Amino acid sequence: MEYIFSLEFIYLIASVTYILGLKMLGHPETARKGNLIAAFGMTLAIFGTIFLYQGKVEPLIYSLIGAAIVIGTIIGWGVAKKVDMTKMPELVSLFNGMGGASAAIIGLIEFNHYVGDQLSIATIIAGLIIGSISFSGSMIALAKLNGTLKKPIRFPSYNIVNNIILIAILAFGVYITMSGSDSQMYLYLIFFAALAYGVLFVMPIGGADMPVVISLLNSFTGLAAAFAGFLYGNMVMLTGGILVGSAGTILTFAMCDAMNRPLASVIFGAFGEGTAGSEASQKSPQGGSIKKTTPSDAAILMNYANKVIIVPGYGLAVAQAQHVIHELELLLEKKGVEVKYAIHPVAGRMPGHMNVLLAETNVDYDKLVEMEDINSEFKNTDAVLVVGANDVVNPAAHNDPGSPIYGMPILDVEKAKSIIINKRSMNPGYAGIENELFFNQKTSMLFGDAKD
Amino acid sequence: MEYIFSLEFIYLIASVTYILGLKMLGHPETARKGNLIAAFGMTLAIFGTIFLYQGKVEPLIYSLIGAAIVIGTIIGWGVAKKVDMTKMPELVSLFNGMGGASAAIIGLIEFNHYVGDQLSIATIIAGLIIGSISFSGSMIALAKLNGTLKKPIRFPSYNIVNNIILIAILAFGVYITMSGSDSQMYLYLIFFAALAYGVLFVMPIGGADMPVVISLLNSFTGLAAAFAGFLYGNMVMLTGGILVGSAGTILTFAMCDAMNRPLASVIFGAFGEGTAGSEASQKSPQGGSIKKTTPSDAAILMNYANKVIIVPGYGLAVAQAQHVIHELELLLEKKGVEVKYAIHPVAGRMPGHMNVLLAETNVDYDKLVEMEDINSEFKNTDAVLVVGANDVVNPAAHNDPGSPIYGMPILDVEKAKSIIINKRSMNPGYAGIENELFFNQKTSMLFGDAKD
Amino acid sequence: MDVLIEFISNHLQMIYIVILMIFVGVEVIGNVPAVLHTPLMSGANAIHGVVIIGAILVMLGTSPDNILALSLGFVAVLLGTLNVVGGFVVTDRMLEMFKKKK
Amino acid sequence: MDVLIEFISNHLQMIYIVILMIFVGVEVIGNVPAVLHTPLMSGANAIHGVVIIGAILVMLGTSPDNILALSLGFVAVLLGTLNVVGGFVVTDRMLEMFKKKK
Amino acid sequence: MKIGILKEIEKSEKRVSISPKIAKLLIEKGFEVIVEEGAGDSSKFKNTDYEEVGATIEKRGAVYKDSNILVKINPFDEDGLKLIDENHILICQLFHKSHPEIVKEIAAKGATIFSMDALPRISRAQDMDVLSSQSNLAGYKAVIKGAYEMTKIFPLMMTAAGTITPSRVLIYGVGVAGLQAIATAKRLGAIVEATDIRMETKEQAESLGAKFITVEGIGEASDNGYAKAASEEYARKQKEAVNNSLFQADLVITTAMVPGRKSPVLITEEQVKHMKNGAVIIDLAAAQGGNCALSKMNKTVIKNGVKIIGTTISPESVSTNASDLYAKNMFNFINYLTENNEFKWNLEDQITDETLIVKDGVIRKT
Amino acid sequence: MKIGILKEIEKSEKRVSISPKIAKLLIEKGFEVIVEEGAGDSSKFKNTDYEEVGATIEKRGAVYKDSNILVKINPFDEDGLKLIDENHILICQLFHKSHPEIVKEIAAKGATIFSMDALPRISRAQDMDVLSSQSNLAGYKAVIKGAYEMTKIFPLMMTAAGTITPSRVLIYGVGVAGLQAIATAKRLGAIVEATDIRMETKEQAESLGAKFITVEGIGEASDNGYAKAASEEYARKQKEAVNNSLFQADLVITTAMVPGRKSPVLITEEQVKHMKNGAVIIDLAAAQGGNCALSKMNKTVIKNGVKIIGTTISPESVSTNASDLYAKNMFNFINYLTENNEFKWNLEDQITDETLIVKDGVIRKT
Ligand SMILES: NC(=O)c1ccc[n+]([C@@H]2O[C@H](COP(=O)([O-])OP(=O)(O)OC[C@H]3O[C@@H](n4cnc5c(N)ncnc54)[C@H](OP(=O)(O)O)[C@@H]3O)[C@@H](O)[C@H]2O)c1
Ligand SMILES: NC(=O)c1ccc[n+]([C@@H]2O[C@H](COP(=O)([O-])OP(=O)(O)OC[C@H]3O[C@@H](n4cnc5c(N)ncnc54)[C@H](OP(=O)(O)O)[C@@H]3O)[C@@H](O)[C@H]2O)c1
Ligand SMILES: NC(=O)c1ccc[n+]([C@@H]2O[C@H](COP(=O)([O-])OP(=O)(O)OC[C@H]3O[C@@H](n4cnc5c(N)ncnc54)[C@H](O)[C@@H]3O)[C@@H](O)[C@H]2O)c1
Ligand SMILES: NC(=O)c1ccc[n+]([C@@H]2O[C@H](COP(=O)([O-])OP(=O)(O)OC[C@H]3O[C@@H](n4cnc5c(N)ncnc54)[C@H](O)[C@@H]3O)[C@@H](O)[C@H]2O)c1
Repeated sequence: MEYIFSLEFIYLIASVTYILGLKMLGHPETARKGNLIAAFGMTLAIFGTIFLYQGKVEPLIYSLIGAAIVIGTIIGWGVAKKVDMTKMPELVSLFNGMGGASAAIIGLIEFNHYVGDQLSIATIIAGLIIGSISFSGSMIALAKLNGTLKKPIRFPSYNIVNNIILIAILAFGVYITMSGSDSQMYLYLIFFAALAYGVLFVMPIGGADMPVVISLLNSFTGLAAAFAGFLYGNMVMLTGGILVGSAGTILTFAMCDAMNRPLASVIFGAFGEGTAGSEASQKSPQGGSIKKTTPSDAAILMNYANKVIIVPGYGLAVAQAQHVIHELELLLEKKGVEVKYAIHPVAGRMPGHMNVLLAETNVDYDKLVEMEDINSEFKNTDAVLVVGANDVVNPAAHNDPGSPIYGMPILDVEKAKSIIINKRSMNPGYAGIENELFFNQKTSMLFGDAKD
Repeated sequence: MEYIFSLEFIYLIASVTYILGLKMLGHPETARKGNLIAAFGMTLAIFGTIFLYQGKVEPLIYSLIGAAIVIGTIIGWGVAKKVDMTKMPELVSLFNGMGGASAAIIGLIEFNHYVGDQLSIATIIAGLIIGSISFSGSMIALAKLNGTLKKPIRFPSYNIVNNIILIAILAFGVYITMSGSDSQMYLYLIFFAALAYGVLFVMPIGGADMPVVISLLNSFTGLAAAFAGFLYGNMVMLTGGILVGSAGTILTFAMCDAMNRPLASVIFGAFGEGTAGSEASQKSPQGGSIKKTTPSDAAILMNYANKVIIVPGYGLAVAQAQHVIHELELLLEKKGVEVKYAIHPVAGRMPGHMNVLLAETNVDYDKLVEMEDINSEFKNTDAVLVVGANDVVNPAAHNDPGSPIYGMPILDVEKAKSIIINKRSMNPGYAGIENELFFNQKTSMLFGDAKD
Repeated sequence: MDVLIEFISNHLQMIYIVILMIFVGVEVIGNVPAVLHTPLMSGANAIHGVVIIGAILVMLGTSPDNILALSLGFVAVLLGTLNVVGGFVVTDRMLEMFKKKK
Repeated sequence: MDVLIEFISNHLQMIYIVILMIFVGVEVIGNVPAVLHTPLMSGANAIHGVVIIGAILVMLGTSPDNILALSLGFVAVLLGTLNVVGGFVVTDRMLEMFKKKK
Repeated sequence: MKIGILKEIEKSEKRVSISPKIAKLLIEKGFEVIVEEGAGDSSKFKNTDYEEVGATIEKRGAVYKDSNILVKINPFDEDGLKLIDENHILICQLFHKSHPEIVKEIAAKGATIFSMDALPRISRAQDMDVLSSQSNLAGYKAVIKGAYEMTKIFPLMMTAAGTITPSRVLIYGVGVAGLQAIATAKRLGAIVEATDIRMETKEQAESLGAKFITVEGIGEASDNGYAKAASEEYARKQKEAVNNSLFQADLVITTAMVPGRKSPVLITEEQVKHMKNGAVIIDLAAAQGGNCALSKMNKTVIKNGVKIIGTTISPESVSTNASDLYAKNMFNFINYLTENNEFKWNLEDQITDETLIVKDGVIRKT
Repeated sequence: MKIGILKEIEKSEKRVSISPKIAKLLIEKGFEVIVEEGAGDSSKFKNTDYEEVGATIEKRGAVYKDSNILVKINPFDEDGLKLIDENHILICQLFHKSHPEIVKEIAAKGATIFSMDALPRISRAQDMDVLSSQSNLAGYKAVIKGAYEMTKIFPLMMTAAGTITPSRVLIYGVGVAGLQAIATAKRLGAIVEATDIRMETKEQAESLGAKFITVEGIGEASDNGYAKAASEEYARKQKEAVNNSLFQADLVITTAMVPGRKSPVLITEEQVKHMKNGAVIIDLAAAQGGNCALSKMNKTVIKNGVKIIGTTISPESVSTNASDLYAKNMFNFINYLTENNEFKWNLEDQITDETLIVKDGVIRKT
């Protein structure tokens, strides 16, 4: 009696830590702590389960479990620590797959224990299917991310085929449940079918869209876990699973409109590779493709930079965004960011155009730096914000003897760690979110190198 | 069987509507719809309970219930519709009391049905106590709001006494539960004790703080409802109650720091009447007392205004807030608000001081209106924002022959529907929330008439 | 102690629900602009009118000859209704100020 | 149909929990800045590693002679651990970029 | 009553005391307005403009003869004084402290005179305050004049042909004129510094974006807005504090005045020696002796590369606006003193009392 | 090689082609610099300033004799031409299209000359573009001059003495000069309107806060930044479109030029008649005949109350900055043409080709 209660109690705590953890993950300041909290809860739950298990257990089994956990920990930890930043998304995808697999396996094992009990069987099957899909899907995603799989394979009426398969699987699942059959064969059949579907599902999607896919699969795995939880009437699994399921879904959508494309077009690969938006905090340059980003995003990027250089151009004048930029500057400085303006001698349409603009907002004269002096600074600059400038940061002046501006000295923004280019503003004055309001106004940005 | 399920199902829906409703209430745009949704859910739950009740019921009872509901509806609706805006808080307080009472009564009735079952008794007693407190408390609050009860009664070591009583009540409650006694006497004793406590609890608190108190009692009632729900294992009551309980508590704190004072100081009346902050959207002028308000608040107020006049003064120059104000102006106009600047001839420290400032931000010249022309416009202006101006809006120039500025023409801002005065800014640049960021920077406002 | 333990393990799910509900409550309020405080309070106030259901249940449960219970119940239902109806209507009126301009 | 009805009324509280959990999930994500998407995803990913508990339960449940189940279970636990540990560690690393500057 | 508007005779003076716009207002209030021929010419008001609003144009003598109230900007001159008599009420900037002889003359004639410059600096008098309205414009024009005379431009410009560093402007005396000068120079993109004896002006200067040079040990109180004379010791400290900026300055504008006194010398010849070649000094206090030792009224002195231009706080060159404002002040003033076109002679009233220098031949203020 | 810096002899000219700062750079690059006595005086550069950086001061004759490269701003004059010979490489703004006779003379002498004004308007040439650098300053000064001459102030002012309405400024020709004029007038708080024949200037003008007056049916293409001559019909349309603004304007600045042509007449005497009494016109195109029919170079014409001031695009009065920029342009130019102090004579290069008017007595451009 005693320990049950305490186990349940531990689960309770665990579930709460998940919620808190996830919540805190939503805010830059608390994100890290949030992660730890959730991790703590998890550990608690795991050990609780092992040591407060009622009923006799062979030491062998204990040792097995122990072994599995130890090995898993070592590998997981090691990999996670070693792999370098740009590979992060691959990892996430990998681990997600593991989770899915684990869920699927549970299904495989438990199946024949519950034959007859429709409800449980249904649960098991569901968990199995989803788990498998998310497993195989993640693996493909992984392959695509690290480039093993390059071009999206897609043949006519691909989607139709896919959907048919999916329906088949589901139908089959229902059949198994209803029939109450105990055939292992069926079980493995559906298992493999699900795996196959996972592959087919991800195959046609462009590499740039993978993050979205992963996030989607992620919430799948969540569901799988929830089903397992339901099976055992195990609260922590249930809650945890559902939580990830719902949060994951929302997240998926959030990601989609961060790269403003509808989920559908992602899944059914409506866009081709080229223009495919790519997920924000992923720095690895996508060959030639353009990264869109959101204001709040760019904002955070700048908030956490140590040094930001603003490159104003004619567009700033056209948009009359000088005040806005100035406020942004003040904001960043409050946050302890060093801000400078790089003034190109011919930025704008008349000599000293930028000076006139910025003087209007009382930008401190010392912050305006001439091209010669600032060019050396770019390399130790975290973020460059190019606002409505173009020629003056156009590398063509260096590289392309053909170009009309060839030979014109330019600002070497490429040297900076990251670059944000702000082009033609939508309707300025439109109120955005959070402290990025004004910044946001004129901002629909292109991530990557200057060029339009 | 059938109908149970459907009743449960109805409850489920109801609970969801409450959550949604409350959520939507949190956003100006959706607030109204949210309210309706919740109301709908409530209706559903009520009729569900009546018509899907299993087991035989005398028509008499049905008719009684019907009668009660009809009467209640008529009265409630009528009162709510008739009473004028400024009396709203009173009403809320009243209705809250009703809820509390209802909860208490349930307790009174059910008591002897459950004698012996400790858990239920405990629940009943708890519900009874809380319900009663929130009932009597609300009544006092009501009396204080409509001024029947003027000055806060407070005698030495009042709080100590209060707390002692509270503890006594609780102890007694525990005793009843444990003893398993069925004495009606005890029951009523504790009932009245609770009532008394409610009175004592609210008595010493300043009228200006009532809204906070009501919000607190409100969450109490929520709890009471939850207990009742627990008693009947009735989900909708449980969820609804808890929801209100938690939401109400948060709200209470929110209110407290909207008038930036700690809850404690409100309850233990640390402040006297005079300086007592008063709740935001309540317009009735508190004799001589000052209303603080928050940026987001003022923002909304202006967003929903049709016409806003900005009165700049020397403080604007000192704070160099002209850009900020200009952005605010643009923002409001995007929202379809008509914005004008009222320029007093001697605002600032030199002739044309304000013109210099505002020209710097390219404020449209047509928006700058001279005193003579604008004074007539104030009366049909929804909100006036006075930024760092003082003398030029100081009625003393009209009323007080003693004052040095007597005889100087001023801007008659008093005529406007609501006035926001912005005085000395804290550290500009600190990032606030939502689209009020910049506005917020320089804003800690005093609500009410100009004077410092 | 055992009582408590027993209680908890018996009503485990209830407890989950309560806790989650609290979360939801907190989350939902998040940071509301102060102008909305009163309407919100009043809305919540209306919601806790659910007690009326309790009151109704009581009446439905009581035998028609138990006058005291009946009359008390009657009052309870009446008050509850007041709370609910009044609450919602008042809230609605407060919110009129937020009607969007064309 | 009845099955469904029965199911619902039997697991009523579970259903509440599920629904509430969904709410919480949605609320909690609210509007997160895009930079946090990846860490968040990865965090969530780690959390759904709870399946490991299922895996553990399986193993605890199986008799030591059921080799297949055991080995499968073993793998399951292993993978689960990977998911959990790896997930949290990766997330943490991602979040290093958010270390506040002095 | 008949109001006579006289033409200013000083050659540098381009203003007129009443503009057509205001003449109209006066006529609407029931006054008759008589304008001396060509009074408005140099303010770009044609005689016809006056006639259009219902005023009559007369020769000078006639104006004196026919009107009860005579309005002017500058003190009355010899020939003018000859023509006045005990029925005349005169209104102008008399600076009676500096012109006792004129006061005597007027008294001798038994006439009455209000002096606008004697107006108390109180809030309700602001709309009659000619000093404010005029020195405000003077501040603006001083900067324009400076920019015109300089061989450099004000703003910072980073161009393909190199960077032009912004000009440095230094302003002595942050009164109305000083503040407007700061604002204008700032608008044109200069780096502006300012100093004043009255500490309260620090915040004011900064509110317009100027750097204020604080003279440590600064402690001269101000009485009702005006500065007291500065102590020896303060003057010394001030020079030390300012020199650094002075020697870098491209344009210096001095507005430091102490009413009814010779204005303080803030820039010595010695200091000028150390100033930049090509620098310009605009001395608005020249009329009262000047803030720069070298400045001569209405003259441009060039001393080792530094141009020193002596002028006054009265913005003669922006005559159109200046006249408008002065006229408005006059209108408000007359309005305030009269009730349906008759003077109230309410001597208890501070404004009446302080501005009324001579009443019916009796000298009230010296 | 020896670079000789000549003093400009035109009386109104206050600039010098090389400032001490640049002289220093040239010397560092290994050139010898010889400066004519007093060349820098009116730009506020003393002879000693040049000597300090290592240049030598010489009498005019000596400068001609000793140096291989002769640098000037304005075209060479008679006496100057006498002193040159086939070894001389001359650099100045020759405006060869307008001065064929000078070109012939130089050719006759067998000398070589680069003309700065012939520089192609391409991005990489911007740092040698004297037209841009100079007309930019001219635009600024034109506004200052205008403000100085006007009897009104620029900004809107709401004061106790009534409201001063902002001045209205109208700008013809939104080139470099025009844009800078817009910027400056705007800074001072005026209401600015502008018009130009090249449509692309609309956005540019608006980006500086001016209202652009579009001449409907406007369609004159521009070739490489310069405007083509306008058609009769355009001229008519333009007047209609602009008149309304013109007759309200307090200050008009015209910068409309078509290279190598008489500049278009944009304001007729008839139009001037309808302008405000007291309005001011600054005609920067006066040198090429002027955009206003009445304007005379270096003269101020007053026609029924309107002041018409004829001047040029060369900002002589802000000589210090102007010289600095011109000098920087020269430096970049010489730098570009030479390799370790020897000319490359790379005639394929567009810049060399277009600026090299006469080479060793051979006339390459007319
Ligand atoms: N300084 C001088 O004296 C002078 C004189 C004449 C010519 N130029 C030439 O002008 C150029 C100056 O280079 P630059 O980089 O400053 O300007 P730019 O090369 O002309 O680029 C301006 C960019 O701003 C963007 N933009 C326009 N309106 C915008 C708005 N409202 N919001 C956001 N972006 C906007 C445009 O892209 P979208 O349309 O996609 O937004 C455009 O690409 C140089 O080529 C220089 O040679 C200079
Ligand atoms: N226009 C002229 O020519 C002229 C010349 C001389 C004198 N005056 C006089 O100046 C006065 C002008 O009236 P006014 O209302 O414009 O100014 P004011 O009466 O001096 O009031 C300015 C207000 O701004 C507030 N303030 C100061 N710094 C601030 C900041 N950083 N942020 C926010 N608020 C700030 C101050 O209150 P806190 O300190 O509490 O913030 C102060 O009450 C009149 O009395 C006029 O007679 C005018
Ligand atoms: N409140 C009102 O009604 C009202 C109306 C108009 C003016 N005023 C105030 O009166 C004040 C004086 O106005 P003003 O422009 O006529 O002053 P002013 O013309 O008499 O003097 C100009 C400035 O010179 C300064 N000064 C004098 N001696 C100095 C010295 N030795 N060194 C440095 N500075 C010195 C004075 O402090 C003053 O600021 C201003 O601050 C103005 O705001 C108030
Ligand atoms: N990209 C470069 O490298 C570069 C460098 C310098 C200048 N530019 C451009 O070259 C252009 C011309 O420069 P500029 O100032 O020397 O021009 P300009 O001095 O030759 O002419 C001044 C202006 O007058 C206008 N104009 C001519 N005839 C007119 C008429 N009939 N009516 C109205 N307006 C008329 C022209 O369009 C021009 O804008 C400018 O736009 C400038 O930005 C480009």
